[in-house]
Amino acid sequence: MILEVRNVTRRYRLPRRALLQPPPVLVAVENASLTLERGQTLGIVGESGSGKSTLARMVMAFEAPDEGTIRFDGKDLNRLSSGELRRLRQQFQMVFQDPYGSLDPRRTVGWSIAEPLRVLDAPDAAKRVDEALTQVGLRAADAAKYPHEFSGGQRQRIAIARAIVTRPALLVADEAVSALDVSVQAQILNLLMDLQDELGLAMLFISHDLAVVASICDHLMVMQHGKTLESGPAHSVLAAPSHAYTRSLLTAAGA
Amino acid sequence: MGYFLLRRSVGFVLTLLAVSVVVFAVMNVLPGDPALTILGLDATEDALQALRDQLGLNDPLLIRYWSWITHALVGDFGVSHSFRVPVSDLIAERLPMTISLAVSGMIFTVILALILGIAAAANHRKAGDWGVMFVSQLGIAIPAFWLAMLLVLIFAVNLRWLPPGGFPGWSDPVAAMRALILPTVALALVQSSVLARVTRSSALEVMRQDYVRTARATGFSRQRVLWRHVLPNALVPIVTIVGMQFAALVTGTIVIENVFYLPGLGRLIFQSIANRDLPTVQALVMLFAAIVVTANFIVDLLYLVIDPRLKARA
Amino acid sequence: MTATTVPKAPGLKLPVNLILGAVLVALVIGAAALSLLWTPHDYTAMNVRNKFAAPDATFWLGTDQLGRDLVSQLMVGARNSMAVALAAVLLGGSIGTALGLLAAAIGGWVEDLVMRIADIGFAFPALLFAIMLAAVFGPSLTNAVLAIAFINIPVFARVSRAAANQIWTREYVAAARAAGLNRFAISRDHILPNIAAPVIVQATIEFAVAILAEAALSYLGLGAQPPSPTWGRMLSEAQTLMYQAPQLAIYPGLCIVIAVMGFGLLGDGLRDVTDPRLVRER
Amino acid sequence: ETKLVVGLQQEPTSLDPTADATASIDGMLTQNVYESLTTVAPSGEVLPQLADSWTVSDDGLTYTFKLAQGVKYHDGTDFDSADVLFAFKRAMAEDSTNPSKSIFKPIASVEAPDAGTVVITLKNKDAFFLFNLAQGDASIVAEESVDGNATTPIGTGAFKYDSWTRGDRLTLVKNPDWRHAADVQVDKVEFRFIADAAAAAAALLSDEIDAYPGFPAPEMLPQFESDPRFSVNVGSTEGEVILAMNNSKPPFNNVEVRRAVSTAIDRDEIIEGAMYGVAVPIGSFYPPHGKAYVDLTAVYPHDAEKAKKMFEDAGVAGTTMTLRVPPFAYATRSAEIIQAELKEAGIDAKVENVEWGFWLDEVYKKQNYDMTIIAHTSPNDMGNFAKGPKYFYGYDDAKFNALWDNISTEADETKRNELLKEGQRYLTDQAVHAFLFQMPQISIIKTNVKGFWQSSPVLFQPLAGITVN
Amino acid sequence: MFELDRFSVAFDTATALREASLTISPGDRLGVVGESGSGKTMLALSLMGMAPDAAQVSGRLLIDGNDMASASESEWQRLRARKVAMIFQEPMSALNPLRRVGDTVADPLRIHLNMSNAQAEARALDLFREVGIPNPEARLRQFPHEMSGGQRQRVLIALALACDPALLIADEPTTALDANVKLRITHLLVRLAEQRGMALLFISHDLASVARATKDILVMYGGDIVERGPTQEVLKAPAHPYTRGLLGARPDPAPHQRGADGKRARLPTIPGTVPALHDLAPGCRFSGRCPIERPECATVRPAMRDLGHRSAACHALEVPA
Ligand SMILES: Nc1ncnc2c1ncn2[C@@H]1O[C@H](COP(=O)(O)OP(=O)(O)OP(=O)(O)O)[C@@H](O)[C@H]1O
Ligand SMILES: Nc1ncnc2c1ncn2[C@@H]1O[C@H](COP(=O)(O)OP(=O)(O)OP(=O)(O)O)[C@@H](O)[C@H]1O
Ligand SMILES: [Mg+2]
Ligand SMILES: [Mg+2]
Repeated sequence: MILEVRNVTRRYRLPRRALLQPPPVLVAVENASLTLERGQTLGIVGESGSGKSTLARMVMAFEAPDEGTIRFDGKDLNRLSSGELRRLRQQFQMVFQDPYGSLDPRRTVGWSIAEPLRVLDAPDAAKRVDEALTQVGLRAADAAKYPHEFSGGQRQRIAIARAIVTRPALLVADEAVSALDVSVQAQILNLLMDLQDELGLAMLFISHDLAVVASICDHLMVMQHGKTLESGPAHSVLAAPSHAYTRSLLTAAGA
Repeated sequence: MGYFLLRRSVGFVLTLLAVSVVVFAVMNVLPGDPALTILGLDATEDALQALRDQLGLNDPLLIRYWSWITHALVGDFGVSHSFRVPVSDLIAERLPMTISLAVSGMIFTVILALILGIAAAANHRKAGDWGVMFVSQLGIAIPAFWLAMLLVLIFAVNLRWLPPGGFPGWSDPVAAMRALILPTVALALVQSSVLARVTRSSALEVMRQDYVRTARATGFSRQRVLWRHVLPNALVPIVTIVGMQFAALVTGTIVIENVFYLPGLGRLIFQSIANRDLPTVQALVMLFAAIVVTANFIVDLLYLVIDPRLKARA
Repeated sequence: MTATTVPKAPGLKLPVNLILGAVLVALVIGAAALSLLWTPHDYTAMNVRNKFAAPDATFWLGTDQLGRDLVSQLMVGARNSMAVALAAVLLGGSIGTALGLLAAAIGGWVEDLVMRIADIGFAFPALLFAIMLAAVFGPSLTNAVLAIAFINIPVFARVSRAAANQIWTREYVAAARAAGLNRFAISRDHILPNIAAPVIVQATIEFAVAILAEAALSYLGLGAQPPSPTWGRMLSEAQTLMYQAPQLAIYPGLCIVIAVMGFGLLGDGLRDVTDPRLVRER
Repeated sequence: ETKLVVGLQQEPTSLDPTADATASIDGMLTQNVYESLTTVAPSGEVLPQLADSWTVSDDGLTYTFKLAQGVKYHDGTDFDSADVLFAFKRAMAEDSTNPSKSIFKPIASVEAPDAGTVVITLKNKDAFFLFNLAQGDASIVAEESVDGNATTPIGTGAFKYDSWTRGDRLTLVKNPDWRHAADVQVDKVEFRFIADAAAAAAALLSDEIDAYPGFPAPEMLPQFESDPRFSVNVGSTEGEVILAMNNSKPPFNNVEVRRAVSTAIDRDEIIEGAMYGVAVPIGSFYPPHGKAYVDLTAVYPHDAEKAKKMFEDAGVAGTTMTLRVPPFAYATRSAEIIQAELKEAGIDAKVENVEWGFWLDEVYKKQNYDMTIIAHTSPNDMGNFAKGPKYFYGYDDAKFNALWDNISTEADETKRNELLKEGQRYLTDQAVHAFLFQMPQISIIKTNVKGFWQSSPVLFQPLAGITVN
Repeated sequence: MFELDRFSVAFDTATALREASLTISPGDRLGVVGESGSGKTMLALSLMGMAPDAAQVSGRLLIDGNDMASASESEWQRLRARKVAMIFQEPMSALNPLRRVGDTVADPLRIHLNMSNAQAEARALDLFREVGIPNPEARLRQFPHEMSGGQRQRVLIALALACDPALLIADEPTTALDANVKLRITHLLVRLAEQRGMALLFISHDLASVARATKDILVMYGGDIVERGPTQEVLKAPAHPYTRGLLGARPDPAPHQRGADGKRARLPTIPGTVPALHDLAPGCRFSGRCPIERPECATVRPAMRDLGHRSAACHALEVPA
């Protein structure tokens, strides 16, 4: 088991309405649990604001849960020292939603991809960058170019190359294909599947598009308003949804 | 919001406290004897000694600081060493001048900058834009005192439209406003140039936003889109700079008040530093610090007014 | 298959402001550098009886109030003023920017603390600080530079913090965190390059302020010490000669305008060519 | 109503001349708001003021003053000998902060036999006693009002204090109850404080002010001379501008070095460059307009080669000396020229322009300097050289101290003048300092304003005699 | 009523729309699909007279018979909102964050229709009801950040409908929304268009939404219109190889199981990427990626070929059965 999220809750304190009232609290994620095995993909679907990204941020240890634990490869992420955490980070990487915003516009693509390697002081960094670029279907020569010289689909490939360059065990993809059009989206999804087969990646795949999730996930988790509505093997959730919201999503996506 | 206010108030007090410690320390490591400055080169040693006693300069530093700060807490800033009147009176006398100047400078800065900045943005990459960029660059480069001299030469000495300096007070509002025109321009042109550039770039940024396109698609005229949709959204960075500029305008009065012989705080602090008038310098620097902090605070509050989204983040 | 959507390279069409700015800056720096090796006359050589001389073959721009060659004074002044302004802005700018980056990187009470310190810096009259430095170390150009650098610190701290806070919300910063970079590395590798534009613009503004601040300090005997001229000092000394010899104020004034505009235009131009967003737009 | 607007460079911080040395207090208030027992004419002659007349005992030690009758303070209280007694006691007291306490040093006792008479007895003869009594430091203030004088001055003079907007202006109005009120033409006098020379010029040129005595920028005179609206007066002041040397420290404890400095400097060039020709050179420490003046400017004629040789002989050639200069235009400008002149004579002078507080502390109080430039504005101040080694000159010369003793106790004017001449010659011979020039009193006055003094032996300027057309 | 005739939009570095010809009549519901960068938005903006300043426009654009291709900004201002209105892709950023949504909707009513404040507000309320914003009275006074994405999108629709336009352009109105909301918005647009007899130009790369929303479809690739026809027919039996590729790439929501080797089936894709628009190859833009490419494809631009009530531009066109 590569990832284990247990009873995680995350609250945000909202601004006080009045001076003497206690500040209202928004529960962004409530009592969420999930597990993920190597080489498997877990899809998380849910409407906007349902807490998908918050959960992803906690899995990435960008923020800590208020309650519950997140274990990566058996280690509690929030008990690690910052140095240990940094070293462990190469093991879990993330691909973001926005193919434009997730690459530093002032850095060459090669530089950005090599970034996680520099932290490791990897001696064969250049070679691994070339390799990663080839794996995502770009050319080694593209390393010298800047992000604005690429199309949206290509940038998403670059972001994926950066995420896999450390050969992580887990990839978190937060709406990684939502901004892409159908044919590019299909290419990227195929790429992710290729990588999974090749590297034995586990994936946490966040989307609000059921059709996309259906084509790539082994397990599925449906969220609404921070709560987990249902979860289970993808085919059973999709074939026999137990919750009305899931059903409505399915009807909307199908037809 | 309440937490925010509380945090800011604590910050405010701590800032002033730190300022007071620093000023006190600085003024005391400075060479220069207030008594000697007051009594001059021919003073005898016992006269100097007597004056030092009178001014309390012979007490140990900590005692002086303690006595000063405890009095300051109840609003008593002591008696000016050189003017021999309560510092608060001195400040009260001169504050209207400096506030008038700084406020009129601010108004001038903001109005001119918004007009020029928005005009430049509206004519992005056209002659108007280049013109504003060039003029504002020039405005930044022209030394304030040099501009002041030029203005006086033209408008006071040659054309005689406006007085060359001095401030008659607000009892005669027309005269007061006339007296403020030249100093205001000299003081604020630089700030205005800076702000015009900020306005332009921030307006350009906003003009790239989707909602500006929506507004245009709704069939509104360019002017309407600019003033209704672009400007309000461009205000956040503008207001940030304006807050800093208000502080700059207040401190900028030191030079301008000299050139236009205006009875304001700028000249007072200049004199007081030269005279080693600790109570006055101390109170004035605290006042400046209070103005700076308050200006920043007001800016933060303004954000909330300008941008309803930020209310959620305060 | 790597048909990227690189727009056709827009040729070597550099923006006008960059070219003009570079020319003006080169002019000023050139004059300053040249003055180290050569000036038309010894800039200290005075001849009081030949004061306010009109320009001629020997004195290209005439002489000043002590009969010194104006061209030589301006050249040496370029050197001194540039040194003051560049040193003060670089020093104050780097400390201030570092503080701003730190505030944005750590946030919380550290950010509050840094900003309150910046407030103190804002409120503290530079004059007082300059006098203090002069008192402790003696008056000199170096101390003027330090004092001016000091007033620059809070300015840059504010500007860079505001800009840095924005960049911290970008996804590529999150990506860098995911890559295992710590805050300082992120600040260095991502935040700093991406806040360069506002910081450079501020630097060009502060550059002008520094030249003039030196003049104000010189006026009190806290700046450059005679016989070294600075443009600011020349300008303030020419104040009372406005009616008799306006050229003495016009030339240094013009030099200041040229230098400041040069750096300003250069800064604008640099931003235009380095900001990929603006490049894309073009 | 006749109104006179006078520009002043310096704004005082207090309005009490008996507690603060600022010259502008005297310029505005002494002999206008406040009066003293005596006053002084432009020629330096001592005239009666609150004392109608006086007699001096034969031994020169006892002065009996008959006071003017019916005089009232501006607050309505009466003036009589008790006020004189009070004023002197206050100035002479142990804890007195009078800036010119030395004026009162010779006094043994002050008595008031009756309301109209005051008798002052001296310990030793003082040639300047009556002259000194005219100074603002010896103003006769009343016990009832003295505490408020710093802000609301109460005196007996021709003008009453009206208002003071700090940083801007001070207004006096005519005192209709003054003894000679009929002779006063001006109803209101407004002093405007304009420190910046360029601003002052602009104010004059745009008719904002009528007169600016003590105009600080000689370089601007051509502008006013060519303008028919103004008359420009260049008079003298009591201010000797000197290049002071620290006599207590090498190399200036060596008279030859000091002489070399005097030889190295070119007064004409300094006056031309720093004062635009508007100043009279001095060769010693005495004003050229004084009765006892001797012209010693030719004693050390400017000769760079000779000076160089003198420096070489003294073994200081090629050394660096600091010249710490206070922030006054006359000083900083002179410094630049002197620096160049010393360079010609082989001396590297490092000019340090310092701030005034710094100068007072480091140079004046701590004697931490090699050379400096300063104007001594007090009248009859040759006694500075007898102030001993602690004074910032660092000069201590038994011969001169004895000479000054004689001068200050010699009541006979002719003899005293002879002694003063001897003093001048001695100081020049010793080249204690390099004596540069007498500070000019430049006044720019509208042609329709008459009665301003051309030169001034004192710091005050009576306004009673001024007329405005 | 709207007619484009050999209309092109070109930049220094790219041709975003190449000689497009097209008519839109009242009651039409026309979908536009195509890959990112194929010129869909440029087509929409052209109909609004809002092509970027940097663009060079050629050809004719007739609105009610007037050629607007070179019309001035103020002439366009008169047409916008009343003749043609547009809702933009990104509901999160298309609303002025500093204006209450009620004011945003009331603005055009006051400006263009000279309504009083009260009238405008009443009308805005009606519009809010019409587009199905719950609790509309309270919503009028909210700021955009206080609303959900779907609600914001409805506000934008209300804004576009305010002045009763003859043509409503919706540029990817549902991309950012989740499936439920997407569906509801699509139905809303169709209903409104039908009720008002308004023409609808519906741009999307989501084929399912287009299928629901439109009667006819326009397929774009690389600045060219490559195929058009009745939506159902085109989707069922695409004529152009690109259209076929596009349809094939769409994932379907049925669960995909892993194969026997533990691997899952790949989605069909179109190989290669969209060509850069400055590679002004004279021929078919799709050449190089096309599975049925012929030698002439790279050099000769295929003309639109009429296939009864549909048409497509391809040299290798197989007339559909
Ligand atoms: N830093 C924060 N402070 C306060 N509230 C927050 C913060 N971050 C997220 N939230 C709130 O938490 C909830 C969940 O947000 P999250 O970003 O996880 O949603 P999501 O499911 O990713 O939505 P989307 O599909 O729009 O990306 C939202 O209501 C959001 O407003
Ligand atoms: N200002 C501009 N300067 C140069 N080229 C531009 C400009 N605006 C758009 N383009 C180009 O025009 C082409 C068409 O763009 P358009 O926005 O119409 O595409 P689209 O089909 O709407 O794509 P998407 O699905 O991503 O919204 C693109 O290749 C784009 O790069
Ligand atoms: Mg999210
Ligand atoms: Mg588009």
